[in-house]
Amino acid sequence: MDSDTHLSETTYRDALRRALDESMREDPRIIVIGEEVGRYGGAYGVTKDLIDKFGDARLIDTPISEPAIVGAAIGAAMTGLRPVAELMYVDFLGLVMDQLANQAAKIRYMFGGQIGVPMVLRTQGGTGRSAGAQHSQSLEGWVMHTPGLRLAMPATAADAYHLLRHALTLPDPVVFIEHKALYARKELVDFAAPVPPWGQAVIRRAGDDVCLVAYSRMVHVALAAAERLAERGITAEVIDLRTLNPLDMATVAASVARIGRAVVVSEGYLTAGVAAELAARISEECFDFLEDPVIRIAGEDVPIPVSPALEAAAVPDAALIVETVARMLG
Amino acid sequence: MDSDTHLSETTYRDALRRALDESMREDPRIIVIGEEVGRYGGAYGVTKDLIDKFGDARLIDTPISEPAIVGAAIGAAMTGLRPVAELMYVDFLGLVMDQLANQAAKIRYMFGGQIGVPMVLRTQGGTGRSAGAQHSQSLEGWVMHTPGLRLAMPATAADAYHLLRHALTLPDPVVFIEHKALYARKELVDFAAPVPPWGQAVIRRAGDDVCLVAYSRMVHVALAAAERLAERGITAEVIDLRTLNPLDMATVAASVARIGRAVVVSEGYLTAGVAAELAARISEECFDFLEDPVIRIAGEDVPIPVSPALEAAAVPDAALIVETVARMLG
Amino acid sequence: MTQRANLPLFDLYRTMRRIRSFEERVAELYVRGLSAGSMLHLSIGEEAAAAGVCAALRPADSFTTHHRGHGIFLARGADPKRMMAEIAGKAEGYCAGKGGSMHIADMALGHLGANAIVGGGIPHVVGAGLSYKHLGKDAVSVAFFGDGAMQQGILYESMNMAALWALPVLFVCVNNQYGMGTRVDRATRVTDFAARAGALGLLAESADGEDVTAVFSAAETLVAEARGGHPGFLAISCFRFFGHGRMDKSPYRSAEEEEAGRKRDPVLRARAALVTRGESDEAALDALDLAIAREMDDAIDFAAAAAPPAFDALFRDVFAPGEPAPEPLRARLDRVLAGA
Amino acid sequence: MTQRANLPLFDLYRTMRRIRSFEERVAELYVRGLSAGSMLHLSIGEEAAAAGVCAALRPADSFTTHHRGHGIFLARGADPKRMMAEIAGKAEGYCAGKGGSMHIADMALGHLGANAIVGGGIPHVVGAGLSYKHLGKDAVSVAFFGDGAMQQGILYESMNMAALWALPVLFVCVNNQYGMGTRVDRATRVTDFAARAGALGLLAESADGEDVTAVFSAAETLVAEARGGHPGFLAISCFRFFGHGRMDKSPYRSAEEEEAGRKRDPVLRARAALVTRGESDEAALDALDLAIAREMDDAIDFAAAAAPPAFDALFRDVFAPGEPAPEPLRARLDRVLAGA
Ligand SMILES: Cc1ncc(C[n+]2csc(CCOP(=O)(O)OP(=O)(O)O)c2C)c(N)n1
Ligand SMILES: Cc1ncc(C[n+]2csc(CCOP(=O)(O)OP(=O)(O)O)c2C)c(N)n1
Ligand SMILES: [Mg+2]
Ligand SMILES: [Mg+2]
Repeated sequence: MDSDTHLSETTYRDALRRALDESMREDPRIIVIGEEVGRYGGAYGVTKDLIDKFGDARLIDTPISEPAIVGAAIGAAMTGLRPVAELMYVDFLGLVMDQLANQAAKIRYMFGGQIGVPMVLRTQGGTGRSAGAQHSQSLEGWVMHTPGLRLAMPATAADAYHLLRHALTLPDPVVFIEHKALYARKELVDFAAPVPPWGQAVIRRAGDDVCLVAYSRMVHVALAAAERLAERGITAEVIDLRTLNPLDMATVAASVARIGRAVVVSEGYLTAGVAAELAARISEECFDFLEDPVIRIAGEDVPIPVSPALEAAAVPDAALIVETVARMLG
Repeated sequence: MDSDTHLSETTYRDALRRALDESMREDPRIIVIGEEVGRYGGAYGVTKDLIDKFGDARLIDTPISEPAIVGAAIGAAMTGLRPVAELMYVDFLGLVMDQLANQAAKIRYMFGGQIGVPMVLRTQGGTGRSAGAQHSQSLEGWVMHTPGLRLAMPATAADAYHLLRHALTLPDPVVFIEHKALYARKELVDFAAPVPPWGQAVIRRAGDDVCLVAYSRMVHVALAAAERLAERGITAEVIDLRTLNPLDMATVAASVARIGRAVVVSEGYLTAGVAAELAARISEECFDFLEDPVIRIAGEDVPIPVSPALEAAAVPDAALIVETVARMLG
Repeated sequence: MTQRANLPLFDLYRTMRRIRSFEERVAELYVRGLSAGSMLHLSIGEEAAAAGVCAALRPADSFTTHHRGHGIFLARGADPKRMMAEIAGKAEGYCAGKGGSMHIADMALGHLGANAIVGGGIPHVVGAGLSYKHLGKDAVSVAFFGDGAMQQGILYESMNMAALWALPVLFVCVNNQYGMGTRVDRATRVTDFAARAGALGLLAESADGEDVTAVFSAAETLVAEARGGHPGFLAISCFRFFGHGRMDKSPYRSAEEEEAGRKRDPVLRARAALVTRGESDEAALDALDLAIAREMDDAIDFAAAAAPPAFDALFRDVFAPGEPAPEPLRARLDRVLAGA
Repeated sequence: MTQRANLPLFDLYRTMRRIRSFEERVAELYVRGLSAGSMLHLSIGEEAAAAGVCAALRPADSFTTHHRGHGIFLARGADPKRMMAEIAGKAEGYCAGKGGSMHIADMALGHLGANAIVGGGIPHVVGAGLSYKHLGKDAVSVAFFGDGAMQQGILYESMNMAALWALPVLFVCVNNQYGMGTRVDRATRVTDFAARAGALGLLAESADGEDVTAVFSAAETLVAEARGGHPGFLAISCFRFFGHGRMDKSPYRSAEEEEAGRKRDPVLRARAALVTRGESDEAALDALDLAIAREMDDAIDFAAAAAPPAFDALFRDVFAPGEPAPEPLRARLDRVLAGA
C-alpha cells in the first residue's frame, strides 16, 4: 500500500487499514479500542502494524470484556475522543446490545440533544470459514432495527475505505460491519476517484429484467448471478446499498419502478431481518410497478452449522438467485 | 381468582399468575427465577403470593445479573428443570441477547439435537407508563429474527393464560412478552373454553374491507379502530397473531386474499421489525389479491421519550389506523 | 497523601438539606399527578453520599449516576427548576422533557448522564478516564451506582480496565441496603464490597453514609489518588428511607428495620453536629431550611407551569442536526398512499 | 476435610498422553485440510488441568468448557473417533457435524457443551447446580474457562450466584497465560485470580498446572466441598505451548518465553516421575505412548472416512422433532413463485 499513488491493487483488508491510518493521522482524537487490535494487529489483520505508527495509547488492546469495551468507547466519545471500538465477531453483539442500543443509540435523544456519541463500532460477520453458529452470523438486522445507529456494510475495497473514512467524521454512532470472506478480496482501487456520499447506494451493474438489491458479500453473489443470467439473455441490475442506515430507497425505487421486478439478497436470517425491510419498502414504494412480489433470498432461519457443506447451504448463493430469477421471468 | 369456576372476570395479570400457579402445581420441575419474582411478587405483580405457595426454592429471587439469570435458566433447563426466567423489562434484552440468541436458541442445533432448552423467558414491554427510552420498548423484532426461539405475545387475559400454560409444556425456549399496559385489563375469561392451538392466530373481529393484523396491545388499538371504522361503514377484520413464532400465515393469508387490503400494526420500531416481516410475507403470499400495498403502522424509528404526550405519539394509535384505512378506501 | 480541604460542615449540610427538600417535592409532584410517569426513585437517606463525594470533585470532573441520582446532581450544582421540569417531562427540563427522572444529564456540569439500566453508566467513566488521560486533561470521572449494581458483570469489567490502565476514575457504590425488595444480603453472600474492588487492584475504601464528613474525607483521598492515576472504589453504607419507587410501600421489610434505618439520618446528624459544635444554631438552621423549602417550592411551581415539548421534538435528536433523520410515519404513509 | 482417593499417577499420565496425542492429530487434520474450518484451539500444555480436575469428578457430575476443550472432554472419557469426526464436521461426530471443535457436547458424559463465546458456558453450571440442589441429585457441575474469561462480567455474576445459593458448583480457570495474543498481565493488573473468587465467598485455590497430582489434589478437595454446598474456584497455571489457533504463530511473544513455557510440560513431568518413583519404566511408557498414538491415528482415519451430514440436516434440530420447523427458502420460493 503506497499512500502516494491513488490507483492501486488493494485488498478489502488493506483498504480498511489505509482508512484507519489516514484518518488517525488527520484526527488525533481517533483511538482504536478492542481485543487484539494492537500488537496482534486484529484477529483478521485489519489493524496490523498500526500500533507501530500510533502507539499503544491509540491502539488499545483490551481485556475480553465486550460490554465494557463498547461502554468505554461511549464515555470516550462523550468526552472528546472519537473511538473506533472493535468487536471481533458480529456474533458478540449479543453481549453489547445494551451498551449499543440502550446507551450509544439513545444518549443524544434521551439527553435532549446535548451531546452525541461519535464512535464507530467496527466488526465483521458472515459465513465462509466454517466457524460455527456463534462466529458466522449476519446480525445487521438487530442493528437496523435500532433507532439512533448508522449502519455501513461495504462490499468492495473502495467502499471499505471510503465508508470507513466517512464514518470517522460522522457525529453519531456508526456500526460498521465487514465481511470475513471479503478481507482477502483484491481490487483495483482509485483512491482519488469521486466518492458517492454516505448513504447513497450504487448501481454495480445495469440491467432491465430484474433488480437485485444486495449489500456486503451478497453484492458479489448477485453480480455472479447477473453474469450467469446474462448468458441466458436476462439482464439483471445489481444495486449495492453500501449503507443500511441511511437506506437509499430513492435509488432502489427508481430502478425497481423502471424494471418491475425485484429480488433482495441478504446473508442475514430471513425472518424479520434486512431482507424483510427491503421487501416491505419496495412493495410500499413501487406497488404499482411490480409484476411479481418482491422476492427475498436470505439466510435460512437456522443457526449456521459448522460442516462446510451445510454452512454454504445456509446462506444464499448465485445458483439460487439465477434459478429464482429464471422462474420469475419464465 | 377461584380456580374452581371456569368463567371469571380476570385481569391479564391474574390470568398469568393463574397459569403459573396451575402449571407449577402440575409440574414440579418448573421454577421461576428472576429479580423480585419472589417476596416482591414481581415488579408488575404477576408472581404475587406464589412464593407462599411454592416456597423460595421455586420462586428464586436473584441478584441483578440478567446475563447470568438467563444463563442459569439454560443450565437448569438442560439438567432437568423447566425454568421460567423473568426479565423485568424487555429493554434488558440487550444484556442477555448472547445467552438468549447464542446459547438458548442454538444449543439444540449446535449439539446435533442431543438436548433442548425447555425454558420460558417471561418479560414485558411497551409504552404507557412514561418510563422512558430504556423501559418502554417493544423489542420482539430482535427475538423474531433469531432462529431457535418461540415467541408469544398475548393480547388478552385468556391468551395470557393459555399461551403461558402451553409455553410451559414446549420443548424449546419460548420468549413470552407481556405488555405493561395490559396487566390491569379485565376480561371475562372462560378457562374451560376450547383453546386455539399454539401458533394459531385468531380473528378477533370479522370484516370485509380491510384486514388489520396485530398482536399484543395493538390488537386492542386495532379493535378500537375497527369500531370507529364501522361507524363510517367500513368493516375491518382484526387478526390477533398471538404468537410470532410460529407465525400463522395461513390465517392471515386467507383473510387478506379474500379482502385484498392489509394493514399490519406493531408497537415495535418500524424499520426491520415485525411489521416489515408481516408486510413482506403478506406481499409474497397474497400478491395477486392485493389492491393496495400492505401498509405498515408501527412505532416511529425514534427512542421512546419520557414526556407522556411524546410517548403516545411515538407508537400507533387508533386514530392513525382509522385515518389510514379511510384513505386507502377513499 | 492528600491535603484535607477545610470544607465547612455547614456547606455539606446545606447541600444535603437541599436534596432532602427537593426529593420531598418530587414525591409531591408525583402525588399531584405532575410527574412524567411513575419511575421516581428518591434518594432520601443517601444525601451524605451525594454531598460528600461531590464536594470532593472539581469543576472539570465528570460523573454518571444510576436511576436514583437526583441528589448527586443537586450536590453537583444542578438547577432544581430544570431538574423538576425534566422530571415532569417538560421542554424546559435538562433534557427537553425526553429523558425524565432516570435520564437527567448536563454536559455543562460534567453530568454524563443518569441511567435506567442498572450498571449501564458505569463503563462510561472508564471511557471518560481514557479521554482525560489521552488528552492530558486534569480530570477525574466518577461512577455512582447502587448496591444492586454490585452484581452486574459490567462493573467488574469496568473496574478491571480502570485498574489495568491506571485511569483517573472512581467507582462509588451507594449501598442503601436494598435493590428494590432485595436486601443486600439476599443478593450476595459477602457484603464487603471493597474487597472485590481491592482484588482487582483498585484503592478501595468504605465509608459510613450517615456521616457526611467521613464520606467527604474518604472521597477526597480517593479522588486525589484517582487524579494521580490510582483508580479507586468507595462503598458508602446508608439506608433507603422509602420504597424503591413511589408505589412501593416496602412490605418486604419490617417496621423495626425501617425505623432503625431511618435513624441513620445524615441530614439530622449533620444538623445536630452543627449545633453541638456551635457552628450554627437552631434558628439559623431553621431559616436556612425554610429558604431551601421555598426554593424547592418554586421549582415545583416552575415545573408545573412549564410547557410540554412540542410534537416535532419527537423526531429531533435521534441523529445530529443536519444529518438524515428518521422519516415520520405519517410522512411515509402520505407517500405510500399517494403512490398507491 | 476430604479423603484422598489413591489415584495412580499412571492413570493421570495416560489421560494426559492421550490428550497430547489427540491434539497433535487435530493439528494434522487441519494441515491435511480435513478439519471443518480453522477454528481449532489446541490444549497442549494444559493436560494436567483437564486430567487432574476430571479425575476428581464422578459420573453424575457435569461440566461446560470453553473453545479449548478437547482435552477436558477426553479426560472425561470421550471417544476420540467421534470427537475427531466432529472436528472434521462429519455426521458421525458428537454433534452430527453441526457443532465442530468449539461446540462439542455429550449429555451422556455430562458434557453440557463447549462454547465459542468466551465466558458463555459459565452460567450454565450455575443452572445445573440449581437443578441438582432442587432435584436432590448428588452431583457437581464444573465450568472450565481460560484466563481471558476472568475479565468477562458474566463470570462474576455466576460466581456470586453460586456462592449466594450454596450451589454444588466449581469454577476452573485454566490460566495458560494468554488470551489470544494478550498475556494475562496485559489483561488485568492483579493476576491472583483466586482472591477475586474469595471476595465473592467461594472457596478459592490455585494449583500448578505442571503438576497433575497437585491439580488433582486441589480439585478433589474443591469438588468435595462443592458437593457439600460450598462452591469453589480453582486457578490452574500452565502455558499454552502453541498459537491461539492454528494460524497463529505467536509473534507477540519471545522465543525465550516460549521455550521456558514449554519446559512446564505436565506430560513429561508425570512421565519422569513415574520412572523416578519406579511406578513404571521407559519401555512400558513407550509402549503405552505408541498404543495411544495408534488409537489417535485411528481416530483421524475414522474422521477422514466419515460422511458429511446430509443436506436435510440443515433444517433439523432448530426445534424439537415434531415441532413446527423453519420453512426452507426453496420451499417458500416455490410457493411464492407458484402463486405469483
Ligand atoms: C439492568 C437492569 N435490571 C433491572 C432493573 C430494574 N431495577 C431498577 S432499580 C433496581 C434496583 C437497583 O438497586 P440498587 O442498584 O441498589 O439501586 P437503588 O435502587 O437501591 O438505588 C432494579 C432491579 C433495571 N432498571 N436495570
Ligand atoms: C465473547 C468473546 N470474545 C472474544 C472472542 C474471541 N476469542 C476467542 S478465544 C479468545 C481468547 C480467550 O482466552 P482465554 O480465555 O485465556 O482462553 P484460551 O484461548 O487461552 O484457552 C478470544 C479473545 C470470543 N470467542 N468470544
Ligand atoms: Mg440499593
Ligand atoms: Mg488463556
